Amino acid sequence: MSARAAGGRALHAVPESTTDKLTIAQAVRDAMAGEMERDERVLVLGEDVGVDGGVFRATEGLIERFGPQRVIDTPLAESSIIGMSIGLAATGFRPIAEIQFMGFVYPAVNQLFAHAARLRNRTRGNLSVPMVVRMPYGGGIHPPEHHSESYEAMFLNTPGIKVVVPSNPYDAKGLLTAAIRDPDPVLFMEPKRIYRAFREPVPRDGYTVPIGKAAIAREGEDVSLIAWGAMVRVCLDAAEVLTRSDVAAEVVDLRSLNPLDRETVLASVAKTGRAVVVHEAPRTAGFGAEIAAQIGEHALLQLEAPVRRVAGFDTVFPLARSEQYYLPSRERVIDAVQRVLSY
Amino acid sequence: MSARAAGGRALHAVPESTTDKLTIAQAVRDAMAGEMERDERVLVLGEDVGVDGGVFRATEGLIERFGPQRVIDTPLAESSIIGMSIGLAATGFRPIAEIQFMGFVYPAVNQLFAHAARLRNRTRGNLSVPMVVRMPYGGGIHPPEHHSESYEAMFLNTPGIKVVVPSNPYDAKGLLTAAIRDPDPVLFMEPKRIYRAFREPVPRDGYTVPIGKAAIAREGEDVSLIAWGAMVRVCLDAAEVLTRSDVAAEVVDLRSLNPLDRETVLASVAKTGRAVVVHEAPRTAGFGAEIAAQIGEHALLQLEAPVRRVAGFDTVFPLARSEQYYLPSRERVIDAVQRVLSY
Amino acid sequence: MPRTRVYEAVTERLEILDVEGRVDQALMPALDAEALRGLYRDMVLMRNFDDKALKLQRQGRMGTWPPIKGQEAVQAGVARAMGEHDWLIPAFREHGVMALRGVPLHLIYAYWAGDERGSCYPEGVRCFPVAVPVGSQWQHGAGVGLSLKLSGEDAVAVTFGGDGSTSEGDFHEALNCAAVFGVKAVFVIQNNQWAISVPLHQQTATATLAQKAHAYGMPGIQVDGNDVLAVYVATREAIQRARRGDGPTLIEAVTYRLGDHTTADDASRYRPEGEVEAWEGRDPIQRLRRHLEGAGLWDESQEAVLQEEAHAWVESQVKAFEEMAPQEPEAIFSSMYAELPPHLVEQMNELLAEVRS
Amino acid sequence: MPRTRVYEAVTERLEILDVEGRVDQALMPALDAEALRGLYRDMVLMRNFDDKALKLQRQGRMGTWPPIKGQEAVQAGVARAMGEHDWLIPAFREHGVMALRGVPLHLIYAYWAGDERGSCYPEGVRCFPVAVPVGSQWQHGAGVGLSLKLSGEDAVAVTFGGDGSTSEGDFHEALNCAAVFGVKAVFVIQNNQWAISVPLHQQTATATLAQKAHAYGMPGIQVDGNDVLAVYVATREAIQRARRGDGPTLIEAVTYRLGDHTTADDASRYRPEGEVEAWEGRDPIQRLRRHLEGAGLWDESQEAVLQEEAHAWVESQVKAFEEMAPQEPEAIFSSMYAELPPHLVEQMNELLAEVRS
Ligand SMILES: Cc1ncc(C[n+]2csc(CCOP(=O)(O)OP(=O)(O)O)c2C)c(N)n1
Ligand SMILES: Cc1ncc(C[n+]2csc(CCOP(=O)(O)OP(=O)(O)O)c2C)c(N)n1
Ligand SMILES: [Mg+2]
Ligand SMILES: [Mg+2]
Repeated sequence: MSARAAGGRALHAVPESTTDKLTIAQAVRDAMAGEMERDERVLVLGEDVGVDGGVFRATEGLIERFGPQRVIDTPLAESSIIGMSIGLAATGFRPIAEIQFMGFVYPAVNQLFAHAARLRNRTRGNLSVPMVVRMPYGGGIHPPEHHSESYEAMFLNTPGIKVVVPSNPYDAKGLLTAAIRDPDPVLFMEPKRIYRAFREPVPRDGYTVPIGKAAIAREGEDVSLIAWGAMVRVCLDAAEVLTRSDVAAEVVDLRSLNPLDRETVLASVAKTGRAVVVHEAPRTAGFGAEIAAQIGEHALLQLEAPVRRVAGFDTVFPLARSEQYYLPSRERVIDAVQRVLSY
Repeated sequence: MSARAAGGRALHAVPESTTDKLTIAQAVRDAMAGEMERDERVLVLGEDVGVDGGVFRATEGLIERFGPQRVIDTPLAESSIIGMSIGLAATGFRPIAEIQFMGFVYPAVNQLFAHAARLRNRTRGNLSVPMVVRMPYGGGIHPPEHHSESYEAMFLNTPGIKVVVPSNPYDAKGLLTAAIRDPDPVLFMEPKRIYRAFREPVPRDGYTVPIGKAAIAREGEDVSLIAWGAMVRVCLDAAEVLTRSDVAAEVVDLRSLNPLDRETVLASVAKTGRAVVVHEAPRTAGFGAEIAAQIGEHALLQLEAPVRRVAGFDTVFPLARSEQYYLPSRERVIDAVQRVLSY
Repeated sequence: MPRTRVYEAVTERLEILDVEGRVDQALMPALDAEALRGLYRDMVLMRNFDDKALKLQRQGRMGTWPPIKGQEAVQAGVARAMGEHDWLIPAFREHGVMALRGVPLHLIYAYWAGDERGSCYPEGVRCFPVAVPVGSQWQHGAGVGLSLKLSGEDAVAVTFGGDGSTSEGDFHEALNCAAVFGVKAVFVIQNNQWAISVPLHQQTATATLAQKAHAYGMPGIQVDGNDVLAVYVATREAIQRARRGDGPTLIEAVTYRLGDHTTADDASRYRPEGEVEAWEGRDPIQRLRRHLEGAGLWDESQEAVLQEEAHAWVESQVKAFEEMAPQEPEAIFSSMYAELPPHLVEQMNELLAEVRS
Repeated sequence: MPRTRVYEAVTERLEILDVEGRVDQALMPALDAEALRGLYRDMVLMRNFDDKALKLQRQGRMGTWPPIKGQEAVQAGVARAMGEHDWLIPAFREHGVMALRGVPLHLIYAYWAGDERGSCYPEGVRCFPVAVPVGSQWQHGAGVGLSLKLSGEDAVAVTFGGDGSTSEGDFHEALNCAAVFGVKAVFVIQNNQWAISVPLHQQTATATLAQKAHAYGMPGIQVDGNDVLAVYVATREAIQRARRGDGPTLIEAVTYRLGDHTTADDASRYRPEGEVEAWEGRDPIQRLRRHLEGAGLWDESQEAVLQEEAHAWVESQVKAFEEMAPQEPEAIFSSMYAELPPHLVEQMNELLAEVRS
């Protein structure tokens, strides 16, 4: 069975003729362009998203097509980008805010957590914040300081903001489209390391990949590898290598971290009895802990071995020359699998 | 055996004559006053810490004693409070910064996480940030919005800042003294709900409770209750009630969340085979997940039942009139214990 | 041209009604007797419901309450200068202007008593909920102002904040962005001299707060905030400017918090002797009353009727507030998202099982 | 007094050396020939090491590099106005001033090549490491300035930031606090007209950045940032003021980023035609050279010697940088805390086991 056949995409199969082969970055742009076309309330704003087309070119061409009233270069102020988006969203617009790198989201967390995440609840539904916050995250591109971070855990302990992460172009377009149409704030994390790593057919028309549903990126019976974003590919690579030692690893691509598709995770673990969670963020109090805790809680008796976590170390993300020591690698995943198998 | 005899305090027993009976709030003040006396590099700064003595009176009298050069009322700017403290700490002072409520720490997280947590590592030890950040946290006092939050999880997924939480006056003074003397940034969380709930003897002289060591607040053989701050008392209460049904609960007071005293946690679970983790923050991706994950990882075969978490719900902390629905209560802890016992 | 002037900064202050009740006729707005009496009535109602809240709090029937006593002129002046469709973005000490903009008083009470439904305003009331994190609301005001500019709607966003809130980064970012985008917004600082225990001179080294507008390239003006007419005129001008598309304005209204910071505070710990008394002499309500009486527009019997009306209204609102059935426990979940995700359904059921057991 | 002025102030611009190399004698600082040649030399060295970094980057021997080409006068002028014990708090485009303040060039290269040891400066070099989160460093400058005020040390904190960084809340908070506390600090904006692709007029609606000082009650001055003498004079004055205890100053140095934002950027995508060429005509280095030549203080042969010296120095620094042994893997752990906690020991051992296997 192909690495993808069992994945979410099979559900959304479309005729070849209506697809383009796109990278993740292109699929992201395509989703925004499509939704801006479809709904004039949709706006894009952020640093360098206009004339420059974004530092990763994810908004390239949008200002030419939709004009500077809908593709807005903001001053260098993350708290304003989110704070103004709240004002826009609460009064009828559907802003897509870009934070240039997840490493620079900190100045915006007050607006995100104290307001965007709470406005619906605070007003008992009277006002809401239909907003998407896009941000490239994660390591692997050897950039300067603060450009490689993965801060999802703090969003996941802060109720009110959905969190999604695509691992491939099809999901990128479908999840982002779903996020833009969602009535609540959605954090859309973009795995910058694989922005243009590969192309896949992506339907030209708009479609959604539902938020809250994981995908089985590869089926297997021996161990469940649970990951999201760029780490899904690392797991798929590891799974491929593991076939050589006759180990059939299943790869669960969470796609949505909040809400979490616990059912799919537990079903996979029920089948394999073993789980390895893989993420880039520091290990301690990373979202891997939550996955491990939930598996322990709901599948204790099915576990043949402790859930292992392959994660970043509890250190600052290193500068470029030491990056390789930090990031979870295929080898580390394989090593963890071997440990859970030999437990 | 008394509820406290086996605790950390036994190790620090001091002659009665040199102690005062203090509340947690007083013990906090006492620690600051003692260290300011001992080391003139120690400063206090924050909103309303001077003339007003702090909104919880934790800095009361300090400005009279040490003057406005060492007890500094700042403008209303949390990012400045931390950012300036970094400048002060890196050049020879030992600032104790107060954030008025943990709910208002968000504007400061960029300075805390992007700088305070990293300066030593970034400069390979050349500069460092010997700073303490005090903040009242947690629910139970029926205040306005944003005054009840517990945001420790994001600090624990962000390496570089130690995190300690006292549950009683003795530890409050000892841990804060240790934090002030620590060469690295320490977040000192103060359980405002029990600021003045009770008094205990606290030595007049300076002493430290080591950072990174949990305490057994009560011994027991049947189940381990793992908590910190105000939840320790809830667990002690539950343990007391549980004796009526002949259940001997052990209460582990973590005291330090980073570094975590895994050894003590695992030793307790090895003894009891059952664990319940209790915290106020939302359940998903809270620090309880990390504890559960570590127990699962290191003690899987010793577990007689899944680790349960009694935590806040994944909602915004409610306003005063619904607070009781949200906060972990003695009853919820007892219920969780009964479930792990009947698993 | 070695040392040249590249910018000249001037900041003005507007006053119309003085402490004795005399007005500057040249600046006097064209308000008829009814309108003037209306402003007076607005302020009296505020004073009454604020007093009542303090009483309720002492009786344990109210949560922490931030009093507005002394700041009624700013709130009435701004509210009455606003147009029907304008948005209000308050901080947390704007009960007066909120009430005048249509937020039912019993909901204001409910909010401060700890009931989220207090922030669910009736259809058509264009008002953000209270913003407790100091300064954060400035950004929303800039965003709503941008929204109104982009949509072309004939409305303006009016945002409030305190003197203390001008020290937060959000104040700066919001005003800077508002000016860059030329949004339809007015920013009103209620400079009541204190941020809890911190006096203005420890909050900023500037002579005025209005001059901070020079950092944004927007007009800034200081008004006597205890002079309801000056507040009204300055706000009306600023709103007209924004409505015309000529961009935002910063207004500093100089006033004074006659009460404690909140019911959890004891201002006598930090205030210099005599300060409160001095400001009581500049009471915004008495000032307008003197003017009305001098002009033959007000007398004791009208006052008695008004006090009676105020009392009745406040009591009816207290009743409406106290008759609200408690929120159901599930309410803590039901507005988290448009649709409840499975884990919240599960948690809600846990809670319901517990509550019902 | 109905409509009165409550604040009046001006913002000035200082220029001394014009594009042709002529100086305003009245404002000319008392610098002897050696000092003037020194400033020229400083700038030439910067231009050389910056060029070299770009070459190394193209060859894959350097990481992302933010060039300083065009901004040499700000950096030399400020560095030479600083006293021995003054602290430097840079943003990320201050390699020039950092080098002049004693940070070895090979460490600057190492940092931008991705080696943390590049921020471990030699004993006695009073300099903060590069701050990548835009605007965050302003706060550290205020804090160091407060530290120097409290300790009574005879030193001043000089903090740098870009035009874009003035939009961040941290800029505002830091300058406001610095003024309130009267700290010993100078804040220097390198206004190079662009924040990546965002031009100044989309960053702020003000006519100048210097006028933002009016929001803080501190002096602000604009200087021609391509005029090393104006930068020097304005900085010296500001440092003296701070040293005297008279509080902080904001300096806006108007300059231009002749290169791309970084080696990861392509500025031709967003810059208007002819802009770079126009600013090349205002090159800070050529300007001082014209002056020196006109005054008979510089000639071709001196230039040749200097270029030779610059080349040799830069090459020696490249060599020192490239000869640094790679960091050990455990280095990612060893400076996290003064003492390694048990979980990091465990993780370090995991890594070492893996690396050695
Ligand atoms: C970000 C933040 N920090 C601290 C607080 C605690 N706090 C509440 S009100 C207040 C003072 C506000 O002063 P000001 O802006 O002048 O408004 P006023 O209370 O005078 O109306 C403080 C410090 C808060 N609510 N938010
Ligand atoms: C908080 C933050 N947001 C975004 C970025 C990405 N970024 C790096 S430099 C830059 C532009 C900075 O402009 P300016 O302050 O003018 O400095 P210059 O690059 O011109 O020297 C941006 C947006 C960042 N480093 N930090
Ligand atoms: Mg105030
Ligand atoms: Mg710039």
